[in-house]
Amino acid sequence: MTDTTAPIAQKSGPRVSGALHRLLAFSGLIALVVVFSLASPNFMQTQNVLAILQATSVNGVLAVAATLVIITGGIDLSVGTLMTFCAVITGVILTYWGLPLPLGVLGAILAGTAVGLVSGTIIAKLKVPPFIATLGMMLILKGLSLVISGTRPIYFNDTPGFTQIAQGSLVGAVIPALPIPNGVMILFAVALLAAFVLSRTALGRYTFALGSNEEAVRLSGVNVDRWKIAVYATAGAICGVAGILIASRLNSAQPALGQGYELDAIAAVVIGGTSLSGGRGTVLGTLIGALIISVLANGLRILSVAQEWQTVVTGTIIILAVYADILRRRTL
Amino acid sequence: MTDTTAPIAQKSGPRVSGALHRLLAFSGLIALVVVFSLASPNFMQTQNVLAILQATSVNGVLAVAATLVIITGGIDLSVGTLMTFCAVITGVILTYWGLPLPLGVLGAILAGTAVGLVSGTIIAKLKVPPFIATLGMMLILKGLSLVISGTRPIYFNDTPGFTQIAQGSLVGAVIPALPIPNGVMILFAVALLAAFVLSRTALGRYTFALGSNEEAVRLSGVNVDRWKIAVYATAGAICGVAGILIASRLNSAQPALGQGYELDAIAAVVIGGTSLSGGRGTVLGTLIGALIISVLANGLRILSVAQEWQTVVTGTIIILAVYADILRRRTL
Amino acid sequence: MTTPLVEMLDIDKSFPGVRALSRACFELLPGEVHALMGENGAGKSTLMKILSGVYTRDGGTVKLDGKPVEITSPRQALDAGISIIHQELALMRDLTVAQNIFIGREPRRFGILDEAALNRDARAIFAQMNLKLEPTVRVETLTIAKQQMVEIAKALSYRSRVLIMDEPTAALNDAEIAELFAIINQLKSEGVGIVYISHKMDEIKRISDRVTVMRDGEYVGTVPAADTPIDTIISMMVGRTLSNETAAITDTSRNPVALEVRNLRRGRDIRDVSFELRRGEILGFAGLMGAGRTEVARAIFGADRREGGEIWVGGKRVGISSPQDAVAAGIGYLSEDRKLFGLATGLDVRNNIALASLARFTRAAGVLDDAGMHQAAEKYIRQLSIKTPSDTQEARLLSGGNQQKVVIAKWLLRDCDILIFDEPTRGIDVGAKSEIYRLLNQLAADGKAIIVISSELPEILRLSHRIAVMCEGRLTGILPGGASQEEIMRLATLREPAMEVRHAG
Amino acid sequence: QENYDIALISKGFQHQFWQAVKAGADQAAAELGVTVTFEGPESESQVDRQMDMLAAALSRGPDAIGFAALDSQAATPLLQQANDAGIPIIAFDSGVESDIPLTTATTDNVAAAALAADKMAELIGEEGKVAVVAHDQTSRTGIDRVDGFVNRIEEAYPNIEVVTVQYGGGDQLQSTEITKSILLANPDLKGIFGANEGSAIGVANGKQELGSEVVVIGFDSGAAQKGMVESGLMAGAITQNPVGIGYETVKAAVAALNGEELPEVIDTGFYYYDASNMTDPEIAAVLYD
Ligand SMILES: Nc1ncnc2c1ncn2[C@@H]1O[C@H](COP(=O)(O)OP(=O)(O)OP(=O)(O)O)[C@@H](O)[C@H]1O
Ligand SMILES: Nc1ncnc2c1ncn2[C@@H]1O[C@H](COP(=O)(O)OP(=O)(O)OP(=O)(O)O)[C@@H](O)[C@H]1O
Ligand SMILES: [Mg+2]
Ligand SMILES: [Mg+2]
Repeated sequence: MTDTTAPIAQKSGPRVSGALHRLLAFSGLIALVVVFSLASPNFMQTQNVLAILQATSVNGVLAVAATLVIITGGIDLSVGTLMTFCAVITGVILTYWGLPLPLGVLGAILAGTAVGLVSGTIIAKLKVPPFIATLGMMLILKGLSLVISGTRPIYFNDTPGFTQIAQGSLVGAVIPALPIPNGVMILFAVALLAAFVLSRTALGRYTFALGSNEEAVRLSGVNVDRWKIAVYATAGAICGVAGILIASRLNSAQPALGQGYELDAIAAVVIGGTSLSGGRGTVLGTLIGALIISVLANGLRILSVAQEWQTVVTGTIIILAVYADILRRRTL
Repeated sequence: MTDTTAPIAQKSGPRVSGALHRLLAFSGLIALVVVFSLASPNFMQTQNVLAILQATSVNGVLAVAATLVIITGGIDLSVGTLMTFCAVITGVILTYWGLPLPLGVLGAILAGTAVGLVSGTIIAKLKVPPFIATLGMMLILKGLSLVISGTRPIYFNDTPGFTQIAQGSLVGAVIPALPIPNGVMILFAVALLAAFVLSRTALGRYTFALGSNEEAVRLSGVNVDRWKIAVYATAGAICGVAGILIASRLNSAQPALGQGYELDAIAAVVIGGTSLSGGRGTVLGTLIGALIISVLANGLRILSVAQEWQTVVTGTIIILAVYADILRRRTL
Repeated sequence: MTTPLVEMLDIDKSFPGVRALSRACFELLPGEVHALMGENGAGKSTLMKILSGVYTRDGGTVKLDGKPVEITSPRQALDAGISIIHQELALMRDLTVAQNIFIGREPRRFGILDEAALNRDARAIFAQMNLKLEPTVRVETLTIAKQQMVEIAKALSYRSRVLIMDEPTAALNDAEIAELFAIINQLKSEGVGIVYISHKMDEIKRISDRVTVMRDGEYVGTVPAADTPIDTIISMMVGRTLSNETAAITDTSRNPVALEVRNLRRGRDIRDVSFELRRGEILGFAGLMGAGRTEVARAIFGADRREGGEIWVGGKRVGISSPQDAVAAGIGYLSEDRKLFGLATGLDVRNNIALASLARFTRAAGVLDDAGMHQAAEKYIRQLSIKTPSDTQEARLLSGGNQQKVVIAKWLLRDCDILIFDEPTRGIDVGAKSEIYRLLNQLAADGKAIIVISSELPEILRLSHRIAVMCEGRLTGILPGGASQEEIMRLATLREPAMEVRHAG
Repeated sequence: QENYDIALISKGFQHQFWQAVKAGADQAAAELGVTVTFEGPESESQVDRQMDMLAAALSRGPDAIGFAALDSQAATPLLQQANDAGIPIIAFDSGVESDIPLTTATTDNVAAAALAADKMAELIGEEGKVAVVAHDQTSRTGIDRVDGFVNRIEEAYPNIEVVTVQYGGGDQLQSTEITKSILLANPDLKGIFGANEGSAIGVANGKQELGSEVVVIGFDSGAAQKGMVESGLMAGAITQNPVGIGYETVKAAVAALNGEELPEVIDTGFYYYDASNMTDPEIAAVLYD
C-alpha cells in the first residue's frame, strides 16, 4: 500500500489497508496449520497437503463465483445446484450424445453462463432481491438436474481422460515430486483469472462500484443493469467450471448433489474478509477462507474429532472470523 | 435493496396499505386451492385439509419466528436447527431425566430463548451481520443437537400424552366433526400472539421501527441493542415451540433434522409480503405464505406430479410471488 | 443573574480527517431563544449533537444548571430535559406519524400499547401547533414539509427545558413558519431555553434574543440580536466583510443554444417547464426548498421518469430515458447529495474520477488502462487542488469539500458539453466555495453550458448569467443576471400559474 | 382385475438404491396392471417431511400403501388412520415396529453388514485396522449397518480394530475427502467399509486419488460401484435386492387387495458380490445400474 498519511489530521493511528486483514485471515490459517501439525505427524505429509488442496478445489471455485456476486452487494444461493446442473449438462453432451470432450467442457460453461444471465436479469431488470431470485433458481436447478439426468448419475466411462481433468496431474508429469492435481491448478487458474478481472478490467471495476454505491454508478451514466447481469453471468460460468471439476472427480454427474454447498462457499467468502454488504473483497481472501474450511475439516478428521463437534467448531470459527474483521475495522 | 430514487411524496394515486398485498397473496392461495380442487376430488376432503394444516404447523411456526427477525431487517438462518435443538432438550428433560411434561415444554422454550439471546447479543453488541451470526449458530446447534442426544433419536414413550400436544385434537373432542389437530391450533395461537406482540406491544413497535430506520430509533433515545436482542430471543422462544411441535408429531426428537428448514421458513415470510429489507410485514401474510407452500406441496403430490418437478414449480412460484409484490409496489 | 440552563465550554471534537470543533463555547438561558450561526461546516450541528448525546466530545465541559454533566446517549439527554430537531430527518418511514412522535415513550395500559391514547396525544400536539395532520398516516406518504412538522411535533412532545432546532424551517412555508414562531414564543414564556440554528437572516432578527457565531469549529462571539446589524453578524461568520463582487455578466444571448427543454412535465412535481440554455452561459436555478429544481434536473438527466416534454441538445431532439442516454448526449449531472448519489465511497479517488469515463480507458478484452486513469486523475487533482495523499486514497477519507471536487472532476473528465450542478457548494467551506465559483466561470468561458441549482441566493446572484426561478414545480420566471433578491423572492413565491420573462438590458 | 392405485412412500428418492426400488415397483405395476406412485424425502433425516408425504398419500385415497419408515414410531398414528380406513399397508426396506403392516419386504441390514465384516476379515487376514465411512449417523440403515459391521468385528475378530466411523451424508465428494483424511491419518489401515452407495463410491474414489492399496468393501450396487468391483478398486460389495423389494412390495399389495394370505416377512435377501461372481445369473439379477 502506498503512503497514506493524509495531510488532514489522522489522529487515530496509521491507516492499514486490506493487507492487514488478509494477513489476519492468513495468520488464522497458519495458526490452524501449526496446531494440526503439532497434533498429528500425518498432517503435514505431502499427500495430506495435496488432499487438502484437492478438497478445496470445488468449494474454492464456487467461493470465487460467490465472491464476485457478494462484492456487488448481492448474494448467490444457487452456486451449488448450478454446479450440479452444469455437471449434468456435461454428462448429457458427453455420455448421452457422445460428443467430444471439449464440447462437454464448453457446454458446462455455457450452461452456467446462461443460468447466470437469467438470474442476473431477474435481479437487475425485475428487481427481485438476489436472495429470493437465487433461492428460487436453486430450487429450479435442483429439479431440472434430476429431470434432465432422469434421476440417475451420468457416468463418463465412454469419455476416456475425463477423470484426468481434475484428478490427473500435469505438474506431476513434469515435476514428479510435486504431483499437484489438475483440479487444484484449475482452482488457481480460476482464482487468478477472477483476480485479474476484478482488478484490471472494466467488469471488475463496476463490480466494486456497484457494491459501493449502485445509485452513484447509475447516475454516472453507466448501464448498471448490464454490468450486474454480466457479474452474475460470470459467476455462472465459474460455477460451470466447478461442475466440470466435480464431475471429473466423481467420474459422474450426480444430479442429487449440490444443495448446501452454497453455504460453504459463502462462508469461505466471508471468512476471507469480503463484506456481505458489498464494495470490498479479494479473491485471495476467499482462497484463504476456503483453505481454512478445508484445513479445519481435514485436521479435525485427522485428529479423529467426532463429526458432531466438527460442525460446532466450524460454526464458531465462522462467527469469530467475522468478528475479528469487525474489531479490526472499528479500531482503525 | 429498494429503489432509492423514489421521490418523497407519493402523489400518484391513492395509497393502498398492506391489505391489498395480503389480498394478492391470499388470492394466490385461493387460486391454488381452486386449481387443485378442480383437478382432484380428494383435495378438498376434510382429511386432506387437515393434513395440509398439520403440514403447515411446523414450518408456519418457524416462519412466524423468522418474520419477527426479518421485520427488524435481519435474517435468521438458525431457526431449523434451533427447533431441533429445543426438541432434543425436551427429550433430555422428559426421557433421560424423566421429569414431568410441563418442565419439558418449558425447557424447550427456555432453550430457544437462551439461544436467541446469544444470537441477538452477537448481532447487537458484536455487530456481526445477522447472516453470519445465525449461519454460525445454525452449525453450532446442529452439532450440539447430535452431541446432546448421543446422535440418536430420543423417544417419548415414557411420557404419555406427549404426542397429544400436536396430534391430539381438543377441538375435535368438543366438535367431533372438526377434528383440527392441536398442532394447528398451536400454530394459530403462536401466530395470534405474534400478531398481537407486533401490533400492540412495545416490542412489536420497536421491531418495525428497527427495520424502518435503526439510526432514528437510536436518536430517539431507545436502547436499540436491548430491543434487538429481545426480538431474537422472542424468535428463539417461538422456535422452542416449533421444537415441541415437531417432537410431538414424531413422538421423538430427531437430532439430524432441521438444516434446510430455514429456507422454507424464509420463503414463507417473503411470499407473505414481508420485505427482506425490513420495516414491514405481517404475521397473517406469513401464514398465507406458509399455507401456499404446503398447499403446493400437498396438491402436487395429490396430483401425483413427479417429485423432481415439484421442486422446479416451487422455485418458480417463489420468484413469481416476490415479483408480483414488486410490480404492485411499483405501480402504486 | 440567572444560572444558565446550559453552558458548553472549550468543546473539542474531531472526526477522522476533520477537526469539527475547537474550543467551542455556548451558553443558553432559560426563556431565551439563542440563535447559533455560522457557515456550512462551522460545527453548529456537531456542537448540538454533543449536547444531545449523539456524539461524545473529545474535550471541554458541559454544564446543566451550573453542574457539570456527562451526556453519552440520546436517552440521557432526553432524561436531562434536552430534545433536538435534527437537521437531517430522522423518521421511521414505515411507522405512522403518532408512532414516530412517541417512539420510546408509548403510552401503555397493562403493558399493552394504548394506540388510542397515542393518537389522542398526537392530535393534541397537532392542535396546539395548528397543524392539520392525521396521526394514523404513515410517514413515508408525507411531503418533506409535513415530515419536518412531524419532527417538530416530536421534539415538542418531550416538553423539554432545552429545545434545539437545527434548521427547522428549511422545508416550511411562511404560514407554517408563523405557527412555529408562535409556538416558540409560547415555550419561551414557559421558561424553555431554545437553540435556534438557521441560515435565514430574517428569522434570526424576528425570533432570537441573542446570537452566537461560530467559524471553523471555533467560538467567535455572542451578541444581542436586536442591537446588532445583520452585516456585523455576517462578517463575524465569514471573518471579513463580504464584498458583493460579482463577475461582470457576459452577454450570452447570441451564443448557440446548447440545451432546450420543452414542456417538461411530471404530475405536480414538474409542471410544464420550458427553457433554453446557451453555450458559455451559466443559468442559475433559484427557488424555495421543494420548488422542484432537483426534480427538473433529474428528469432532464433521465434519473427519474418524466411524463412529457422534449429535450433538445445542440438543435437535435434526444430521447433520454436513463442517465446513460443523458451522458451519451453530453449531459452531466452533479447530484445535490454526493454521499447518496455522487460518490462511490469505497472506491479510491482515481476510480471515482474515472467512473463516468471507464469506457474511454477500456482496452482490448475489457482490460483497463490504469496508467491512463492515473494520469487523468493526477491532472484533475492538480487542477482542482484536491487535497489527497495520492489518487489511490479511498474517497470516503477525503474531507467533504474535496469529495465534492472529486465528483466535479468526474464530470470534467467526462467532458460533457452541458453540466448541471445541483447545490454544488453544499457542505463546502468558504475557500473551496470560491474555488468552485472560479472553476464554473472558467468552464463557461470555455464554452460549456452550465446550470447551477442553489438554495443560496448570493451564490445564484454571483454566478448566474440568467436566473430561472421555480415555485411548486413551475418555472415562474427567468430573470437577467444581477436581478434583485426581492424580484427573485417574488417569483419564488408566485403561486398562481404565470410566466414572466424579462429580457436583459 | 381392477386398476389399483398404490402409493409407495420411501425413505429417499434421488439415490440409486431408491430409484432401483422404484424400478422394481414400476415393473410389478406393469405386470399386474396397477398404478404406482413413488415418493421420498431428500435425506433420511427428514422424518416429518415423510409424514407429510404419507398424509398426502392417504388423502389421495389409494387402494394400498407401501411404506418404508424413516422412524416407525413417528408414523404410527398415520398408519393407524390408514388401517381404520381399510387401506392395506405393506412395509418395505426396513420393518415398521407395529402390527399394522400386513407384511414387510426387507433386507436384514444388520446381517448384511455383518457379512461385510466377515468378508473384510477374510480379505485382510483377520488382523489390522479398519474404518467405516457411513452415510447417516441417525437413520435406521446408517445405524444398523454401522452396528452390524462394528459388532461383528468386535465379537468375532479380536485382532481387528475399527479405528474410526465417519459420516459423509452419502455425498460422494464429502465421502471422498473423509476417506482421504482417514487413510492419511492411518497409514497402516487395512480396509474400509463404505456403508451405502454414495459412501462406497466416495471411499473407492479416495483410495484411487491417494493410490492406496486398502481393501474396500462397499454396499449396494449401481453402475459406478459395479465398475469399481470389476476393476478391483473395490474388493466386493454387499448388495440388497432393491428391485426385488420394490417388486415384492407391489405384488404383496395387490395380493392383499385380492384377499390373499401374506407371509409375515418377505426376505428379499442380500448377497456379497465381487469380480468373480458378478456375472452369475443369480447375482446379476439383483444388481442394478
Ligand atoms: N460523522 C462525521 N464524520 C466526519 N466528519 C463529520 C461528521 N459530522 C460532521 N463532520 C464534519 O464536521 C464539520 C462540522 O460539521 P457540522 O455538521 O457540525 O456543520 P454545521 O455547522 O452544522 O453546518 P451546516 O450549516 O451545513 O449544517 C464539517 O466539516 C463536517 O464535514
Ligand atoms: N425520498 C426522500 N427522502 C428524504 N428526503 C428527500 C427525498 N427526496 C428528496 N429529498 C430531499 O428533500 C429536499 C427537497 O427536494 P426537492 O427536490 O423536492 O426540491 P428542490 O427544488 O430540489 O429544492 P432544493 O434544491 O432546495 O432541495 C431535498 O433536499 C432532497 O434531497
Ligand atoms: Mg448542520
Ligand atoms: Mg434540490
